[in-house]
Amino acid sequence: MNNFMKLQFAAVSNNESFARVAVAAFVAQLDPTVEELTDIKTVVSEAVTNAIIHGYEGNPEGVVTVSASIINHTLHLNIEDSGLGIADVEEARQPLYTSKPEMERSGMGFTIMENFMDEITVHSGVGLGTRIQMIKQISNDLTQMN
Amino acid sequence: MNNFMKLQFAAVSNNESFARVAVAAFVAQLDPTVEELTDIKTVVSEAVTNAIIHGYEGNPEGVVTVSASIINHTLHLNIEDSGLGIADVEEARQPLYTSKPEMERSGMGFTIMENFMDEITVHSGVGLGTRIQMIKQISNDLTQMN
Amino acid sequence: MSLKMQTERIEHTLIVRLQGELDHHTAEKVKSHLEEQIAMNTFTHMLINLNELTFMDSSGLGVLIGRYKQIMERGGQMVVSDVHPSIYRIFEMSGLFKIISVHPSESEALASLEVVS
Amino acid sequence: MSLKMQTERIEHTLIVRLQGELDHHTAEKVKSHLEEQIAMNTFTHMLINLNELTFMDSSGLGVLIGRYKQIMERGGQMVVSDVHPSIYRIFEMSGLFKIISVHPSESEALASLEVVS
Ligand SMILES: Nc1ncnc2c1ncn2[C@@H]1O[C@H](COP(=O)(O)OP(=O)(O)O)[C@@H](O)[C@H]1O
Ligand SMILES: Nc1ncnc2c1ncn2[C@@H]1O[C@H](COP(=O)(O)OP(=O)(O)O)[C@@H](O)[C@H]1O
Repeated sequence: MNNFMKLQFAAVSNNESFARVAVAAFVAQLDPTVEELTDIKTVVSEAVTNAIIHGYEGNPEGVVTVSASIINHTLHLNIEDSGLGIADVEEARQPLYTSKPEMERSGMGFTIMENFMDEITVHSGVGLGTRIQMIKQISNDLTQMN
Repeated sequence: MNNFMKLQFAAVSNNESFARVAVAAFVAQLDPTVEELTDIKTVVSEAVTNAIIHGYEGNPEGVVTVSASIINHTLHLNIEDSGLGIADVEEARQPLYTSKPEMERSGMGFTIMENFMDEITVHSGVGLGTRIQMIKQISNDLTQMN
Repeated sequence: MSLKMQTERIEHTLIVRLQGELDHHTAEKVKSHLEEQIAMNTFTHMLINLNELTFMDSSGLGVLIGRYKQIMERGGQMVVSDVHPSIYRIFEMSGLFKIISVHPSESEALASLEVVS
Repeated sequence: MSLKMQTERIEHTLIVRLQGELDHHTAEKVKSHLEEQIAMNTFTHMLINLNELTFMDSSGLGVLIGRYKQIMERGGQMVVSDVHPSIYRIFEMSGLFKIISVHPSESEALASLEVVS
């Protein structure tokens, strides 16, 4: 069972929950466990929030793109912005590192993405925007095959 | 409060419920009534199903695009495909008219869209695909303004 | 995936209880399952209980009308019960009420049929 | 929109019950509301009950840590109760357990505080 979707929306915080629900509804066709679904929603929330806060620094003109494809029982999830980009990706990925402590950011976004997904690749550069590619295998319940 | 989103996905029937949920989650920010939300879900279901069945005739390579924008308390909803198109739009919009009676289509899709939305415009032509533009005012509950 | 179906035979009637969302995707399943029942069984009437149907669009109308025709052919009647307001409006628009009678509850719908047969 | 907050004062403790989804969008509201309470009131400790919190991401961690710091500054303690498994994992990853103690229920969390003061 293969499928794909691509979602674009304005970089406003209202759309964080919208993006979570949309991705969860798309992934539902794989019959994920509740835990898998929560992991995916959390990861979407982290990356979309980062695009809004860090990528576009709150500029509502920014556009966030979330794309997802299902290949057999694997979810490929991409979340990207064409905002400011990240100068030092390795530093950014450190647990507790945040460039915006004054906004009460915890610096745990990347750590959560790494823990909840099987693979994550970060493409970013100053002025080039940021693209987060993630992969997660969804448990294959054999009784549910169709 | 203004906002927009654009959603693209493979023309497979699995995505009908996905499209409904995604649009409903986007519209939720307007605090619609349950009835308004059901109307919108139904209309999305009608137009997306038509794109899949009639526009692409079941070809899963087809791509359906759903875009929605919120301008004040008005929802602008566009659903389009680049499939076969409609030769005679006026005939297609007649209640009970269907070109696929053998598939148990009821011919009520356009009638439902017309009834559940405030305005509908159909752009279509043979070989040009189909774009349905719809508008609906969402009741403005003054106690919920933020 | 998001539609469940339960059937029960009472005297001359097959009761079909639909639960979940009835759209083009799930309509296929409902159609083939009910056609199988119609082919195999000797019941006369069909009662469709929509109490737990949370969503239905015009693809649902198509399946209902399709079954209505098959049941009519064998001289039976088709009735529907427990129609939610949102689905009621679609029934109204399509003129379905002219051919399929709607009852507030399953027991009332059943009573209407058992009087007939 | 999708987050509700209820507060209750018991002795030296402000109990905060969160309901719904705590993300960046709703965190703003929680932060400003709790900062107001901290500025106005004379309570010492804060107890956050997460029993009805259905979703939380790292923006939620940020609000909790921010309030923890303010409560520490006035010599109080912050405790949390009723943490769902999915949120528990995020707490674990961040090392939050080292600074904020977690209790299975609101009453146990409250008891732990009232012993302190
Ligand atoms: N989309 C993005 N665009 C620009 N910078 C980003 C983006 N995502 C993350 N960053 C940078 O990486 C840092 C760490 O991100 P993260 O681990 O999610 O923590 P937090 O969002 O709490 O700061 C951010 O503080 C920011 O500097
Ligand atoms: N996206 C589309 N592409 C091509 N033809 C379409 C499309 N949407 C509708 N049509 C045509 O219009 C007719 C009426 O549509 P509708 O009222 O939704 O009824 P139904 O889908 O039950 O046939 C269809 O039978 C089809 O011929």
